[in-house]
Amino acid sequence: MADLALIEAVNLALASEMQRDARVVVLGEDIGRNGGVFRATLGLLDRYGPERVIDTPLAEMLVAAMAIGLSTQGIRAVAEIQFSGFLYPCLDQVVNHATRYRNRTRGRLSCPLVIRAPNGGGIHAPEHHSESLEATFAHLPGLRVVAPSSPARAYGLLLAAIRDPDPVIFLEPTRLYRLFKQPVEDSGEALPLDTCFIDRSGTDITLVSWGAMMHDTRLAADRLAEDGISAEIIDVATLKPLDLDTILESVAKTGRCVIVSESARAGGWASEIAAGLAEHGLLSLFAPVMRVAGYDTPMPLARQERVYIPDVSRILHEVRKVFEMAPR
Amino acid sequence: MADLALIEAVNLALASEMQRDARVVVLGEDIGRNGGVFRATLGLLDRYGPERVIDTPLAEMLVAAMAIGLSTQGIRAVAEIQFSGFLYPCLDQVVNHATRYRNRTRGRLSCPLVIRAPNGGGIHAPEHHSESLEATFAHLPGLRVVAPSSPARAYGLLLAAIRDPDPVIFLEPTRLYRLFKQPVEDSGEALPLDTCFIDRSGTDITLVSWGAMMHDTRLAADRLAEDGISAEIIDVATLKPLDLDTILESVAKTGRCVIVSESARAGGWASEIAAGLAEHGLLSLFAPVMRVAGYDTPMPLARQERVYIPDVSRILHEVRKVFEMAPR
Amino acid sequence: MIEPSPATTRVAAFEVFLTRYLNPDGSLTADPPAFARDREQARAMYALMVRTRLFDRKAVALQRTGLLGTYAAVLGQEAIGTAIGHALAAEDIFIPAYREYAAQFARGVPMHAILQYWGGDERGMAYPEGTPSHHDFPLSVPIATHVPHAIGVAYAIKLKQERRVVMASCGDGATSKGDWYEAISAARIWNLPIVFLVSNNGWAISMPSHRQTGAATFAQKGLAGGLPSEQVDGNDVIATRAVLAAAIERARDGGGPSLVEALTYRLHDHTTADDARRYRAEAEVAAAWERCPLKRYKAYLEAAGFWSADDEAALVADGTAAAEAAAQTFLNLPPQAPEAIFDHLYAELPSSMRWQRDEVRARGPVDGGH
Amino acid sequence: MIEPSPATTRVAAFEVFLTRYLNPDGSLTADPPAFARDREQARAMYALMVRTRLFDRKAVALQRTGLLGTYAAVLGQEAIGTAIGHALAAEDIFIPAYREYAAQFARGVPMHAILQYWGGDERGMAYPEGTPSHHDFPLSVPIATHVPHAIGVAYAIKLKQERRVVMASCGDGATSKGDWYEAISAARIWNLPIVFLVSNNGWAISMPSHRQTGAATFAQKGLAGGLPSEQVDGNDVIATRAVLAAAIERARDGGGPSLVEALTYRLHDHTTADDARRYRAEAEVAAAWERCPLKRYKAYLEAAGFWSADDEAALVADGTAAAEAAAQTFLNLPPQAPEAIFDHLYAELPSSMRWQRDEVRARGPVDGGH
Ligand SMILES: Cc1ncc(C[n+]2csc(CCOP(=O)(O)OP(=O)(O)O)c2C)c(N)n1
Ligand SMILES: Cc1ncc(C[n+]2csc(CCOP(=O)(O)OP(=O)(O)O)c2C)c(N)n1
Ligand SMILES: [Mg+2]
Ligand SMILES: [Mg+2]
Repeated sequence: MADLALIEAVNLALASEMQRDARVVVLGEDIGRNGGVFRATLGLLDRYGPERVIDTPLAEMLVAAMAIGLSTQGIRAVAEIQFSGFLYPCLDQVVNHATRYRNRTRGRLSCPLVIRAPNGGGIHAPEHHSESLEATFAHLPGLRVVAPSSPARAYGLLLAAIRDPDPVIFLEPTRLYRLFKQPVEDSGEALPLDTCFIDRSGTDITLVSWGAMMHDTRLAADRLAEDGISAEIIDVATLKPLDLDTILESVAKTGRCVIVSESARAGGWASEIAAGLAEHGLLSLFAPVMRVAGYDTPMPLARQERVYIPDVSRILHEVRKVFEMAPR
Repeated sequence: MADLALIEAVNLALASEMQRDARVVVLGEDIGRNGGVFRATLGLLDRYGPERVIDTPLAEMLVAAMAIGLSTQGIRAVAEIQFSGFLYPCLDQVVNHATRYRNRTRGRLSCPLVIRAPNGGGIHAPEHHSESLEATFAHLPGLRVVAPSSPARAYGLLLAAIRDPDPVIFLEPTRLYRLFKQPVEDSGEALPLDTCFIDRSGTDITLVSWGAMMHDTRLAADRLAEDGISAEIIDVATLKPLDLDTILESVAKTGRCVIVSESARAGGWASEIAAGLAEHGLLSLFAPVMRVAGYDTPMPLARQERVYIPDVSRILHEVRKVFEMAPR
Repeated sequence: MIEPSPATTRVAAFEVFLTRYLNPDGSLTADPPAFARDREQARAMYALMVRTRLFDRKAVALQRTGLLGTYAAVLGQEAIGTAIGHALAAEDIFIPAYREYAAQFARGVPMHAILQYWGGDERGMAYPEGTPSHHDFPLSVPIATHVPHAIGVAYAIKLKQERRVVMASCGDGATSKGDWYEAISAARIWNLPIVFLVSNNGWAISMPSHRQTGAATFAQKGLAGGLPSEQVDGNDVIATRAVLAAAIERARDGGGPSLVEALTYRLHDHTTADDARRYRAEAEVAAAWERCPLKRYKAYLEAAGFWSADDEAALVADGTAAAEAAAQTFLNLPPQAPEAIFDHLYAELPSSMRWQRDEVRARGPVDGGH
Repeated sequence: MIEPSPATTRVAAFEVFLTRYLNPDGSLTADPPAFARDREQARAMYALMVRTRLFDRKAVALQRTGLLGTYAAVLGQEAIGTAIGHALAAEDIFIPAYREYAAQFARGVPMHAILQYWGGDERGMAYPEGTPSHHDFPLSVPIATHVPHAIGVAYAIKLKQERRVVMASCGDGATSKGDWYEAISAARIWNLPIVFLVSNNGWAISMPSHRQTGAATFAQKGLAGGLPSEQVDGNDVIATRAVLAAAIERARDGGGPSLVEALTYRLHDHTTADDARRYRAEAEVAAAWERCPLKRYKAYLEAAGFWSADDEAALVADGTAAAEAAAQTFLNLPPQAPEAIFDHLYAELPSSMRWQRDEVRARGPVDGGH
């Protein structure tokens, strides 16, 4: 069992599933000889050849449309978009076709495809390279949206995404690509696609997050533990469809909830979770549900990105507010 | 003061502002001789000529990009997209450029533009003609999103949108285009862009809605009045930036809230409002915040659209639940 | 428009050709291809055109009497769909825009399914098993967005080493969209077996095609992707079938993608929701009727001795009955259950969504469905 | 590839020309235009190329030592930006991609502003008042998305009856995107005063341009929109300026839009975040150095008696100092206040958002900014 960084786990999952299933192809810009701008597809061209490792022209709409066309023919298309900020041109194809062919043909055609993209900031990348797109996609019916927060989850969830019979948007936390390593076994075992992970058990407050922000959330929980506060952490790695039940169960136990996400606050996926709590968890709540999120500004250029991205201190700040309003 | 249908009020606002401000141009598909597929631009070509009433090629991305280009040169570009389902190709331009030029050039360039589109279903239109896009846009920083619910508000808010120095997405309720008339004066007076309207005052429950669903919400409130329940109705016509304060004040008074919207439930703008209540209104709430929304499916074809779109009975159903949980 | 000078060299040159066998009066410009001299094939093409026109008329009538939703008529463009239907092989894959009923009928889509679609019922896109249409794509409304699917479909064909061809069709207006261009631009990179068809019917709703672009032909847009690109008289079913068949067989034999612009005319309003008198002159329409594809082809058939007044009467009677029967089938179809909106959302409905289906099921039928 | 037959007529024909005045060795193919025979103009062009190269080298060095973020070098493509800078009039509007520093310098963007941009500071896009750049567009990263802005900008120019021209530039890869095509397709409808420039530098990151499309030239993509379309040797600053100037003046005089493909070569990695050795042969790069635009133009200048070794030494000294000074200015700039992220979000920050600005202000500077 090798120690892998998240990007290596992605690479392993791709290679592993291409080996196992000859129907799997990968496509995208610079994914062949170059191995992708983050090297997620490193080595795949040599192992599986240019027919299954497809360098596309520079056209994201086409990449999505091509994945759709491939997937209707029983090919398992796994597309890479270089940065999530370049996913917008794919949206029309995803919402008007990928998520609908099964429905509109009453099951005759379907689109078992995955679109992968690095998501979020924090690596001092150039303009337009650090956006967070999960809420935009998670609002779309018929889609699955996945955002892993660790190498092992990236591996298992990517396998699940590729095997899933429906379209999946797979948003990889750019900031975690090489931040830490973890033992990852090439077991070929997929993780479930519609269950939250209880990342850490606790009793006093529920911290909900996903993707790169899970890292800061874990650090914040460490700090809380030092103060004797026991935080339960929930990793909503499968954002859509949302497993609200696991979150409700946790809040039923803790009575407090802070949701941490990097995307712009207004209309972010944290709002969906908070709305679920306002509807189904109201009686369990001792305190308001706080959202720690990006501000309602574009992601600033690199020098100010840390102003925008929530960090441990902002998380702790909101947690403290919660305990002020509802002391233990 | 003429009695106008909502589409006529839109037409009046366009004509009125083109008359007043020579910088205003309209552009879009079939808006010239044809007057637009819903006739929003009827008569403008004859009055203001083909230079200011621009029939574009069939390319929505281009329409958005052209509006951006125009607006950077001091032209007030008002673009029409024929149906909101065709707004997706505009999104990349809106998020990556329209909302950012001011910010990224530190105020040197800006985009005072409006993109108008009919939004929502209920008129038995063909496939892809009945979608609800407000949440997708309202999540984007730097944008304004407006959704009028009556002829008078359409007139006043469209004037405001055109005069606003920043980009505005103006989503017109297709279903209300010709459903009822209202006296509308061509006063040239704009309505405020970041304040909710208290559509009807009440004391027992707050009903929050916008756009076409305001109509059903009003009907539901009529029915509640028959049962002696006094509903306050809030029209969130200016969805983004969101005036949460007005909603909070109302809920502080009523202690109960149901939010009604047509778009898919998960990640809809109703969720943003509910999240705001979970954070700032928790102590006022006697009962869970219920969302009445479209299901998490694509808008079905015409025969099933009424299954999807919330109606009075669904609103009343949720209101009843609220009063069961928190009786007066 | 760039003048050569001592400092310039010519690096590329292109030509665009137009093919026509039948003049508007039915006379021939050149010897017709074999299929047009084959009595049975020649008659079958005419029958499909006429049946399509009768169907079209019925559909418009249903809409006018409130029994059908908005409908996009194909009046005047029947030759193109007929040519597609006859040129494609059963195993080929058709990715149509929304007016190609003749081709769809040829490939096994029942007439009532088209009515069902425009009548607002998704089941109209579940084309029957055992027919070529079963692997075809459904009608596409968001203009041009279906065209780039051809790239993926054709790539899959190559990957599986099949001898199949993809045809992706759209209108003149559609060629302004980036989706269309991205497909055109990419197709030759992998030398994919695709025929891109542009039915230039002169209009995109109210926009005449000469205001859609600065290009003199729509065919030349294919040069942007290095595609063999040509025009055909789309109201000449012989030429259209010949040109499409050549492009299809070239693609099948590894010759790669190409583009065909078929020149035709939309004799009807854009859809039943449109009133073309607002924006175009009656005289233009009247003149276009002179170029009607049925009329000219019938003249050819009669001259060739392939067609009689009795044949015509029988075909019209039969076609009218078929359209009528389709209407009846459509009108008598039981409605879908309300909860059918969840049936094919995902392969399996996620457990977190079951309450939504249950809620719909519990409510039962809703007013305003029809 | 379509063979004429008795049933075909030719309906359109196109040619694409390439212009070159300077061979790679600096010899002339034809008499050069007047500006190249004017000592001062000829020298100014060279100076801009060299200063740009020295700036570029400095920027890469700053990045390599951790003082700058990812940077997109323009090494080898300096002639194009120089030609743009000299061909555009002050009142014209430039909508650049992200490698056109030479043109930007010519239009008044200070060198340190480019460093600021790649250094992660929005203020690097607030080009100075009183210079042509003040009304230009900033660098654009989402490929091709800026190109269709030219349609709106040029339409505004027409509306205001100004005699200005818009130049929108991008790379070869960008021409695969629908955004680019939609602009090309539309420009001639209104006969807009636009010059579309494609800097074909052989690569789009790791994709060689011949794998980007099936078209033999990028120039021919302009035929899709009916544009006069041509190639120029983009490493020949004389030819590039001549061709661009002709296109610009044609546009200014009401002659409408056109497309220029400038052939060049990216001598550097794609950006400092890229390692081109992964995907391209060193020999190809070495061969490309032989076509270096500076080398060949310097040979021309020397042959014309416009340039001496002393001139060269003075220019290099001065350019090095300028790049150094720009680096210092950049490194010494005070940071923006954290709450500056709200400063230009809207013309006025909506009241509902003030708490966000207050929160940021209250927190003060944050670790990890730099
Ligand atoms: C993306 C998109 N934009 C706008 C429309 C509305 N619309 C439907 S048909 C049409 C014109 C299409 O013209 P063309 O491609 O020439 O096809 P035709 O209808 O003439 O067959 C338009 C604008 C649409 N369906 N999709
Ligand atoms: C929409 C979009 N997709 C992908 C990228 C990542 N990317 C940056 S530059 C580039 C290649 C551009 O090639 P080209 O247009 O030829 O310009 P060059 O870099 O060669 O000057 C890519 C794919 C991007 N910036 N924007
Ligand atoms: Mg047309
Ligand atoms: Mg390039």
